Amino acid sequence: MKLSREVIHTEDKRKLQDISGEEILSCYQCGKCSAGCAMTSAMDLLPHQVIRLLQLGQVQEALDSKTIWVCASCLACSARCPRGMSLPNVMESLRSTFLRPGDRCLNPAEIPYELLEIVPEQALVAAFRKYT
Amino acid sequence: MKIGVFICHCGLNIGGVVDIPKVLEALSGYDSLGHVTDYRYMCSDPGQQLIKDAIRDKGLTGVVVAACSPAMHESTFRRTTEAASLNPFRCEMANIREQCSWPHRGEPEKATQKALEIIKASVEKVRKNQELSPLSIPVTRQALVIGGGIAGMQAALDIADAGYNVALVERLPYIGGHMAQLSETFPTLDCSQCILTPKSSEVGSHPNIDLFTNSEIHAISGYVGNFDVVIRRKAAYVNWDVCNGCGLCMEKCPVKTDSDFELRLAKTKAVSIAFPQAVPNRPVINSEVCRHFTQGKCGVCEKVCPVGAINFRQEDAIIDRKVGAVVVATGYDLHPKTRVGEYGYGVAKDVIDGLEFERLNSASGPTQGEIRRPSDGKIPKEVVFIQCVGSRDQENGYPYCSKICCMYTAKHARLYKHKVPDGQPYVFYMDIRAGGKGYEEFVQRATEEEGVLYLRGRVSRVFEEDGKIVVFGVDTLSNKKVEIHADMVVLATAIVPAHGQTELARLLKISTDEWGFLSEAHPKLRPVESLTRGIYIAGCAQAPKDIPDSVTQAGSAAAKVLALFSSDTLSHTPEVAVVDEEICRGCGLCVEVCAYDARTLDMRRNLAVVNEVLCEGCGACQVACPSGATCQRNMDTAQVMSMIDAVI
Amino acid sequence: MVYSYFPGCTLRAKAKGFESSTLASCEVLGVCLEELEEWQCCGATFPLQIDNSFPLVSPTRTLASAKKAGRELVTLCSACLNVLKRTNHVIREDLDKREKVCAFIEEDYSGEVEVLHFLEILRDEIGFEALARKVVAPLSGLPVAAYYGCLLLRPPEEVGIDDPEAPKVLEDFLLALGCDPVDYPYKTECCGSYVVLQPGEPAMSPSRLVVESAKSRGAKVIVTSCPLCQFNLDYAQSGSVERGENAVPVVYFTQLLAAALGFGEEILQFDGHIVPPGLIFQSVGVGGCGGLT
Amino acid sequence: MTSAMNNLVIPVGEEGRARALSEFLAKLLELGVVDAMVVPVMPVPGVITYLMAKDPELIRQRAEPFASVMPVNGASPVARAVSKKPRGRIGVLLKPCEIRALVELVKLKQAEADNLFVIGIDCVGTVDREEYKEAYSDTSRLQFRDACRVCLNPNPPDTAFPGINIGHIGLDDESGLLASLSPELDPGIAGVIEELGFERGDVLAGKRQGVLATLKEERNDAYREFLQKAHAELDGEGIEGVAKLLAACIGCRNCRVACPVCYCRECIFDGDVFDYETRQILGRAGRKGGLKIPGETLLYHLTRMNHMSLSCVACGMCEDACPVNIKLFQLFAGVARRTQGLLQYVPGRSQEDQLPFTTFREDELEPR
Repeated sequence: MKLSREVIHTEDKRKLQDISGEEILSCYQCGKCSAGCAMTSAMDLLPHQVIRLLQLGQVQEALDSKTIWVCASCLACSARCPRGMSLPNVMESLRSTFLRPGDRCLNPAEIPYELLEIVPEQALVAAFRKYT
Repeated sequence: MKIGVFICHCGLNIGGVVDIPKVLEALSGYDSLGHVTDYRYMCSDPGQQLIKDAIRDKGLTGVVVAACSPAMHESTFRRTTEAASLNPFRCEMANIREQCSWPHRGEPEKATQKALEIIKASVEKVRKNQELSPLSIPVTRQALVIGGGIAGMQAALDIADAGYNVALVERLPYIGGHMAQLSETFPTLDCSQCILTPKSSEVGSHPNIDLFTNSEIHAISGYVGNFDVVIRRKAAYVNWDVCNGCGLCMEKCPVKTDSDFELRLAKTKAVSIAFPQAVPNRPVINSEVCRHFTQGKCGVCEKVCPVGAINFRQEDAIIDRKVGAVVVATGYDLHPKTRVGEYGYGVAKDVIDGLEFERLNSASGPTQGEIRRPSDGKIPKEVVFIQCVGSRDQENGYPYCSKICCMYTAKHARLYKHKVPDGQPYVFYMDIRAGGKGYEEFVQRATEEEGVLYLRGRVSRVFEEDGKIVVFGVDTLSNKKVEIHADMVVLATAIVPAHGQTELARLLKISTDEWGFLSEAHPKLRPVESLTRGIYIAGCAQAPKDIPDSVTQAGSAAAKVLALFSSDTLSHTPEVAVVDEEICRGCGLCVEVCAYDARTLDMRRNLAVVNEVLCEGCGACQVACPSGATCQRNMDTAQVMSMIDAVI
Repeated sequence: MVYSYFPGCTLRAKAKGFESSTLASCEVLGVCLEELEEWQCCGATFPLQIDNSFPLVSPTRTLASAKKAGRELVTLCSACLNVLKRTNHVIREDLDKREKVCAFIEEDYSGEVEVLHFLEILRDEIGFEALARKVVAPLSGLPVAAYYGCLLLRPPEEVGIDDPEAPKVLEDFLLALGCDPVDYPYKTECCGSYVVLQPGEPAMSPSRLVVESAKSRGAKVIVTSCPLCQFNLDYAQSGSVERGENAVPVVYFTQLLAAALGFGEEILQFDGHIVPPGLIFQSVGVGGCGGLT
Repeated sequence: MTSAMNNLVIPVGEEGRARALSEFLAKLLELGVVDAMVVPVMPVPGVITYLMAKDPELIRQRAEPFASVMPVNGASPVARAVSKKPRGRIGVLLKPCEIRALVELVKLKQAEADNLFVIGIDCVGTVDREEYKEAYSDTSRLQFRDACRVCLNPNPPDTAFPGINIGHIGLDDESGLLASLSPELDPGIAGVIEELGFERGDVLAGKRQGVLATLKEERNDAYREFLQKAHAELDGEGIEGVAKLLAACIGCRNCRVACPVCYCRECIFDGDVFDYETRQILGRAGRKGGLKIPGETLLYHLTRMNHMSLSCVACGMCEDACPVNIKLFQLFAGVARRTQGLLQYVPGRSQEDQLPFTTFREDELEPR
């Protein structure tokens, strides 16, 4: 990885900070977020690793990660973050970066019918908010 | 002899391991014990009262306190004993904590047996203890401070302000040390010069401070309260008493040479004042480059000097002083970067060290404070800072942390960002150690607000290519190898003791650690004292430290000096070596082994003699003496044999 | 005690028992929940992008409608509470957003309404001691694990109805009903939430951890106040039920409340539950359990 | 080394080598090279003692420079005689082990070397005093003492003192005696001696090298064999072995008196350090079941070993002095060889070598 001003400070990264309202560099990589995350078993990158990639300007790599879709926005990380950073905001911003051009992550047609039958409405509303 | 034994539980420290009731029982039948008891905290007031009462009520003539190390509480319990009108040297400690309960935590039965033996041995010692009284030594109430950096200046000022004369000896022609070279200081970013120069001039004009710059310690002898110092003032070839510091000589001198003060970033003249605010503001001729000395011609300075101060025939002056205390504050140097060849220092011009970066930053420096790289004067847009160069590197440098680099690197990166807002600073670090007041916040501002990119990992290689400095590093947080094509690289090189410190320490007969830093008497409880009484240490001479810590330690050293000066005489422990003149054969083995120079041979009488003030009571001479002519007071061979006898 | 009441989407569909048990209990407790005349879905999640105010529109409408009713607004569902409270917070703190949203919905609202969770009514208005006195069929000795999840507690400064790391409102509530609250470390861990809809069911792993933790501490029932939590914890055990293994029913806290106040299954409405709660009530032999027996 | 020496030949006439050397020594006195001369003499048939002579005739007639007996290690009386710097220069004729002991005493400041003029002489070995007394006239019947049989230093060290070494090993009367003048010898004295007109002896010096080397090799083998035997007797038993060896000790302390490097004015064992109170002795006897009386003999020998083994020159006088025939030489030789080897110290080699333990090197006990 070659680092330079151009690599670190990209338009994508700037947008990301605008959407999330978070200063990516304020993270000092203590890892408390990852330590307390309930969803890490389904993640390919740990939450703090996503932030680290963003610090280094590697936005695309973060976007390619499963992690941002597995985050359940439970706020366990941000409630405990010593730097007051809201990782869920950053995750949501990454999702938005993907979704806003019109892409979607969840296709309603692909949800199994049996699940659709029993899942509470709240889950459907929330999921479509997050994934489409 | 009626001896009392007082066993301390030290909470659970001893009581939790040693079966104290069992020890008490075992001691009950022991020969001539007048009193045996225990208490949870013997060092507490009620504990001490217990001892006092027992001495009075039972008429004890000896006391054994079985507790912690004598280093911890011997003086406490001896005071207690004295308060009960028993000679304090009739009180001994049996160390059943550090030497028993702590190391034998897992084996209480053995610990109990050992505690009993240690106590019995101490009882045997006390049985033969003499009543002693402290020795008295006169004190010369003048101080010597070696080193005119911030620590030395502070110590000198504190002592001088208290009304005592101080000789401040500085090797360089000016005072201020490395701090004079700094631009701004962390964590407040106030200008180094602004806080230093008022102090320097105060030192320069203080009625109680005799300033010897351009001088070195030539010799020193004596002991606490009575040191004889020989100072060698090197020839400046300028009569400073006459010179008015006008600078004309410097202006007219035709010889240019590298400026030591500006490191390798600027030139100066063969006759020069290091920097405009230098104290004293007097020039020195560098005889190694001056044309008068090298070629026997020129002499322009002599001709232009309006007051006739140039004196090519000046010689080193030898000055004798008698002082009662010494503060050593000889400061630091940077680790020779040639030993970190992979970082390209000395090969690539734009690889510089932290002090050089300070000069680049300094408003009075070679670039008037603009950050311009040395090779072509361009403003660097990407700057890589590398920490731990030589520090925390057991194999290629030093195992210790140089302590200030994390902070000054954060400062450098921030100052750079202030001056080059569109530039990108990178910092390669291993951990960030920011343990001072306001330090962590300072570093966090660097990362969060100034956009300094911290990369956790050590740089492996630095080389020059196409006008760029290529840096191979790693970011262990993202597990990615990192390559940066930078414009400039700044190395945070390890701090090492100032050159010549080891030799000076030898002269002063104080010890150094394996890296040459001066050793303190106790790392926690006596951090500013050397093991030689009357010699104190301050600043980076002891270990890497920053300005606040140096100033704190200097003040503390000064306080120790003032405490020493608070009386005309000092008392010295009488537990020192004595020689039995009837037995001594004058073989001199004791003289050879004495680490404190406390032993000499009286050639006329063919006897070894003890200088009781210098003697630290270490016992080396007693071990070396084959005939037993030498012994420690209250630790003679017969006592030792009785103690052994009690154990085996 | 009259409050405005916001049911939200799920209580009218998949979580009917949550509402019916609550409303029945309220009558006994003398609480009147007056449903808002106009309400919309809260959106189920609070928007985390700061550049997009649109998701705030719907909850703000609900809040504005409550302002007109002039009472404190009570919710049952943790998600509704979370979204409404956070929206209220934004409207109070962020003038720009307030202006923007209010202009869009053509209402004048600046955060006047207090949003409360029904648990807060029980704790702060009625009081658990008073509640205990109303209990007619105490669930004596029933070991119950309280599951808070995330939405009731986080973010603490905007939502939290209790200490975010050591909440006890549900435990105190359970004590009032005569239950034995089971303490277990996973009570505030995330259940996986909406991730349940992701293919591969990645949310089931955290849910199972919660259930296993509660079970290992001896819980026979888990209570929650969030329909999604109820579903995830319940759904995570569907395999166990099929295999006939020991499973823990997951119920709404109001279902236990109604049972303790003497209501029967027609009020509790366990229809949609995967792990059938009635059997457990029988098996632990809770005496005088009203309609549960 | 030898090549740097100034080698001269002392011719041996019909009266034999003893008289030839005596003549040379008497000359040194006459010429004022020394003001007095210490030599071995035989006051009574079969008995050798040291005599300090100012009259050269006494030396000519009575000196016994080749007597193969050592009643006392000469370093002891010499050191005592010159413990203060004498007014005149005193010549002493000493065997190699005596010279080496004297070097140790100088280092320990027990002898003043400045006005000493040391004349070393080769020694192939000495015999027991009693044996000598009976059979001194027929030396071929005599058996060397243990210490001498394994002595590795039959010729005096070159570097010890700026004096003269007399060599006779490997030389017969026909070739004469070899006088090697130390390169550091005062040039004035060297000049006086050279004026005696002796021939150059470099060839002689070369000639005897081979003989010396062979002798040392033999001695080395004997030494190794001796140590092996000693080890076989002692080793594996640790301190118990030593205790057994010393069991017969009656605490007379004669070994200490005979030892040339045991120099204390008052030995620590003569002080009150080991004067135990009866209470203590009884206490200890109670704890251990019993105590050896006289006590402290083991501690005494160990202490002496601790004090002296580094300076031990292996002269064997301790063993000679022992009334109960304890094999002290065997013990000391084995221990000293190890301690001296460990600290790379050769006692008596040179005044320049520093005594171990007056110096300290961090690595001195590291395995090499």
